[in-house]
Amino acid sequence: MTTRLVAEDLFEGVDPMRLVGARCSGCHTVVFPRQDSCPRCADGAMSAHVLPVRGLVWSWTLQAFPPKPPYRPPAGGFQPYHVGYVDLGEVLVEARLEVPRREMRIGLPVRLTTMPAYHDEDGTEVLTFAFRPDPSPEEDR
Amino acid sequence: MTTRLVAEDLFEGVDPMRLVGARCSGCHTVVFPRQDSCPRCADGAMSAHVLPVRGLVWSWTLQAFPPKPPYRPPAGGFQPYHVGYVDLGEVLVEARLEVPRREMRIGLPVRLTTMPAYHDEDGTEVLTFAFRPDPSPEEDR
Amino acid sequence: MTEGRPTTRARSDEVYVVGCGMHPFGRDDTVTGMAMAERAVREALADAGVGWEDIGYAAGGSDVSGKPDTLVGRLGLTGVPFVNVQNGCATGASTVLAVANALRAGEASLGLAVGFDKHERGAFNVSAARYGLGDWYAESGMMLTTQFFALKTQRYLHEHGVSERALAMVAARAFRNGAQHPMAWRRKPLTEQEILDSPEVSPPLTQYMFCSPGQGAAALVLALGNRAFDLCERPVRLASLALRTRRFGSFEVFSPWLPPGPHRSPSVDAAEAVFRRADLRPADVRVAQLQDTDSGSELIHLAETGLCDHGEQEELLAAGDTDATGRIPVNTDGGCLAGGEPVGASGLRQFHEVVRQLQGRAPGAQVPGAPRVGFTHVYGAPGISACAVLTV
Amino acid sequence: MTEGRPTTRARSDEVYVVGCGMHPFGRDDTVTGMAMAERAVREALADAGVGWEDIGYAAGGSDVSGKPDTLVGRLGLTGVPFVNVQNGCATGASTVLAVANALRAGEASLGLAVGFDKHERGAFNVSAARYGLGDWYAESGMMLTTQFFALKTQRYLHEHGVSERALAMVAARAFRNGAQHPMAWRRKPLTEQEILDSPEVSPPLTQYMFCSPGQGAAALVLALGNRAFDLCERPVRLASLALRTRRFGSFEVFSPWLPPGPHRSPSVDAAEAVFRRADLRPADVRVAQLQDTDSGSELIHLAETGLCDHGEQEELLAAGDTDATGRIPVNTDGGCLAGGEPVGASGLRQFHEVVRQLQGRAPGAQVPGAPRVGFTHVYGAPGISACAVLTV
Ligand SMILES: [Zn+2]
Ligand SMILES: [Zn+2]
Repeated sequence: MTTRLVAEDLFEGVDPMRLVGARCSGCHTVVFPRQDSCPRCADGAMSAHVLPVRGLVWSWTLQAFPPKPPYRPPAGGFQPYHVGYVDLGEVLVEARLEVPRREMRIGLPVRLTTMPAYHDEDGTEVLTFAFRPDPSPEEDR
Repeated sequence: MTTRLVAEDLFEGVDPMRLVGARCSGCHTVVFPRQDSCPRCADGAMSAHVLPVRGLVWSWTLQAFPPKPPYRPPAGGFQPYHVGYVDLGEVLVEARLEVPRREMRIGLPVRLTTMPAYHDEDGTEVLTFAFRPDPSPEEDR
Repeated sequence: MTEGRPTTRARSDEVYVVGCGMHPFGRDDTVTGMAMAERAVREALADAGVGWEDIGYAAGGSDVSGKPDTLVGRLGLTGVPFVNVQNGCATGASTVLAVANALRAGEASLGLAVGFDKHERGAFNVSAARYGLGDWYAESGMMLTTQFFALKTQRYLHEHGVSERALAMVAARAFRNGAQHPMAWRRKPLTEQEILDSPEVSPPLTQYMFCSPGQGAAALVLALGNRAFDLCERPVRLASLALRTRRFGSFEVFSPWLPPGPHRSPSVDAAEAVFRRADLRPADVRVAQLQDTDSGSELIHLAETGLCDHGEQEELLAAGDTDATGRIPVNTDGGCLAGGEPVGASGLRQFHEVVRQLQGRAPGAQVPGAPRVGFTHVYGAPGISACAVLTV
Repeated sequence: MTEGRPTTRARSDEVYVVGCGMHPFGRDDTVTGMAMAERAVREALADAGVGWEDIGYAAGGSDVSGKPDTLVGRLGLTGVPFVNVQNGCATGASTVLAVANALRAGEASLGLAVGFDKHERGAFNVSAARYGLGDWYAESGMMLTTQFFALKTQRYLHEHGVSERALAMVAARAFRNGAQHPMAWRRKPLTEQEILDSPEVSPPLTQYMFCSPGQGAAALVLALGNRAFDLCERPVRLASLALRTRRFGSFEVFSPWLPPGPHRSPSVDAAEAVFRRADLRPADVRVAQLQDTDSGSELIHLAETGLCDHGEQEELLAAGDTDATGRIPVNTDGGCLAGGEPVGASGLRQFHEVVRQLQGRAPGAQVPGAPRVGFTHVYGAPGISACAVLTV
C-alpha cells in the first residue's frame, strides 16, 4: 500500500518525522504551518523551523458527530476522535490526539506520531500528524 | 410526449396562452412575472393582469455562445438564439425571439408564442414563452 | 491606531435609535430571507413613524440569503445609497456602524440598518481556502467551529476553576428567557440536568449548550441629533460602538497554531473602547447582550467585556444575577441559544432587545427599574468583536 | 431621501487620498487574491509613508477571493476595525465611502480602503434566486450580463443615432491606453476594424468590445484634514463621493420586464449628486474613469454622467477628445477593457489612476497640462452607481 502525507509542507524528515513551522528572526514568533510573513511584527524574516516532538495537552475535546465535507472520513468510516492543542513551549499546535478518553487531561505529556486520516480514490493511505501519550516524558527534553 | 410550462405562474389559459403579470391599483404599473408588492409605490395592491399578446421589438440581441448552467440547452444541443424586449405598451417584456436575423429590427411587430426550452430528465418537454413575427400586426390591436 | 477617548459630542452629532423591527427567529420554510428582511424593515419604519422614502442612507448584511441592496426592489426604488457589509457574526454591528458614520459624516439625517439570514440545518459549511488555510486542515477534521468553542471553553474552565454546571446554568437561563419571548425560536425551559444530560457534542459542551443556525431578520432606524427627538418619544442614544479585529495572540477559530498565552480577545479591546468612549463603566450596565453561540462563549464573554471578573461567573449565575430580575441581566431574549443564529440578523437582534428594554417595552421579560444603560457584544470569525453602549 | 447640497467643509473635515497602491491586473496563476491585496496595501502604505499600525479604520471588498478582514493576518494584528463591504461593481467605491465616513465621523484620522478579486475564466456565474428571480429565467437562457449590455447598447444606438463604429473606437482607445500602462492586462493596440471583425458575442457587441473577468488589487490610504498635508506633498481631495441605487424605471441587468421609458439610470443620480456637492460641473473634469464593462456601457456612461450630450459620443471619439491628450480624457489606463474586471478591485483601480494623474505621476499615459479635477464612475448590478469627484 502506498502512503502519502496529508500535506508535504507540514513535515520534515521521515524517521523520525518532525513538524516544521517557521520562526521570525525579528520577534522569534513560531508559527505552524510555515508562512512567509510574520503575524506579529513587520520586521522579521521567516525561516523554516522544526518543532519539538514532545509537549503537553493544553486543551482537548472530542469530535462526536461526523463533520460535513470537506472532511474526509477514514476507510472504516467516521469514528469519534479527539482534537486539541499541544503546548510545545514556543508554540501551541492544534492536532488530532490519539489519547484514550480515560487518560485525557490538560497537562498530559504527549509526543508526535502519525495516523491514517483517509484514503485517496486510488487507495493511497493519507497520513496526518497527531499526538499520543508519551511513555517517557522526561527523556530528551 | 408530455409537456410542461417552464413556470406555471407566468401563464394563463391554454389556447390561446397568455402571459400574466400583475398590475398596481395605485400607480397602474404593470410588472412581469407577478409579484406581491408594487415596485413603484407603497400604496397600491397588486392583482393578476393578463398581458397583450402583440407588441413591437424594443431591443434585441443574439446569444452567440452557450451559456453556463443553470442554463439548460434544448434536446439537440445549444444553437445561437435571439433574445430581446418586446414593447407591449404597458410593459416591456424580456423574451426569446423566434425571429430570423434578416428580419430582426427594432420596431418589428411580433406576437406571443411558445417554444421548447429544454427537456426534463424524464423526457418531458419544457415550454417557454417567446415572440415571433406577427403576420397580421393590425388585426385585433 | 487611534484609540477611543471619551467622546463629548453636541446633541446634534449624536446618533439615536428611533425605531426597530424584527421578524421572529426560528425556522419557517414558507418565508425567504428577503421577505423576513422586508418585514423587519417595514416594522422598524412604522415604529419610527417614517416612510422608506425618508431614509437617506442604508446598510444591510446577510451571510447567505441574498444581496441586501436588492431589498430596494421590495421597499421602493428611492435611489437611496445602500451599502452591503459582511463581517460574520459582527455583521449587524457593521451595519449600525456604517449608518452611524454616514449620519455623522453628513450623508443623511435618517438611516436604516438591516440584517437577515436563513441558514440550512446543521453546522455552517466552511472553506479552508477562504480562511487562507490548506485543504488538509478541513480534510483531517479540525475545521469545525464547535471544536473551537469546546477547546476554548475546556481551557477556560481549567484556568479559572469554573465547573461544567456553570455551562448548564447559562443555557437554562437562556431557555427560561426564550420561553417568555414571542420572537425566540426555542421556547421550552430546560433544567440544568436536562442540559447536562443532552448528547455530548464536543466536551465540555453538550447539544443544548450550542445554538443552531436558524433564520430571522432585524432592522433599526437611526436618526441624527434633534431629528431623533422629533420622531421618537424615547430615542435610545448610541453612546458608543466599536468594532475591533484581533491582536496578536488572540485565540480564534480555525487556528492551526497559537502562540503561548496570554491570549487576549478582540472582545476585550472592543469592550474597553466602548466604555471609555461612553465614559461609563461595565458596572453601570443594567441590560446586556453577549454573544452566546454556546454556553462557554457567554461565560467567557461575561468576563472579557468586564461585566464580571474571570472565575466569578459561576457565583453570579447561581445567585441569579444575570436573570432579567438580577443585578446585570444578560440575554433577556434568550440570546443565540434560544433564538438561533442567523448570522446577518443576530447582531441587530441584540440591538432590538436592548433598545426595547431601555424603552420599557421589552417583548419578553422586561428588566424592572427602568434600566438606563445597555450593552451589546458580538464576537466571531476571523477574530472580530463589536460592542456598543446604548443609553436613555 | 436627503439630497446632496454643495458641501462647504472646513479643511479639517476634508478627506484626502495620501497614498495608493496596485497589484497589476490580468491573470497570473501563481498569486492569490489575498497576496495581491497585501501587495497593493503595502504599496499604498509605503506611498503614504505610514505603517499598517497607523491605520485607524479599514474597509475592504472582494466578490469571490476571500474575506478582506482576514488580511490582518498578513498585514499585522493591530486590532484595527476592518469592515467588509460588497456592492458588486461599486464595491471599491463602497470601501472608500465607508472609510471616508468613518474619518469624518471621528473614528480615526487615517484609513485604508482595499479591493481585490481573482475570477475564474469566462463569464460570471449567476444564481437566479440570489437576484430574487425564478429558476426559469436562467434556465431558459436570459440571465446573462452580456445580453443585458448588448440589449441596452442596441437600443441606445438606435435611439441616439450612434453607429457601431463608435463602439469600436471606444475599445481601440482603451487598448491604446492599456498598451502604455504597466499594470494593464491587455497591452496590444487593436484597430477599429480588428475590433469590429472579432467574433460576435451579442450584437452589436463583439468579443473585443467586452472586458473579461480577471484579477487584481488596489488600495488607497485616506487621511483627514491637516494630517493629509503632514503626510503627503500632493494630497488629492475627495471632493465628493455618492453611491446611488436605482430608481423606478431604470434599465438594469436581469430584468424580466421594464416599464415603458424613459429609463433613468442611477449613474445619472450619482453623477448629479457628486457634481452638486463638489460645486463643479462635468465640463470641469480633465480626467475621467467610466465603467466600461463593454464599449456600449462606456458610451452610454459618457452621456449619463454629463460629460457629453446623448448622441454626441461618436463625434467626441472621432475627434480624439477622450484620448489622454484630448479635452476630456477617459480611462487613461485602459479601463476594464484593457485591465479586465476583478470586481472588488476595479473601482479602486479607477481611484488609483485618477489620483496618480492628478498628482502628475500617471503610470501610463499622463494627461498633459496638470489636470486639477478628476472623476470616477462605476455602475453595476443590481442597479447601483457610485461617482466621485477628486481635486488637487
Ligand atoms: Zn516577527
Ligand atoms: Zn404602484
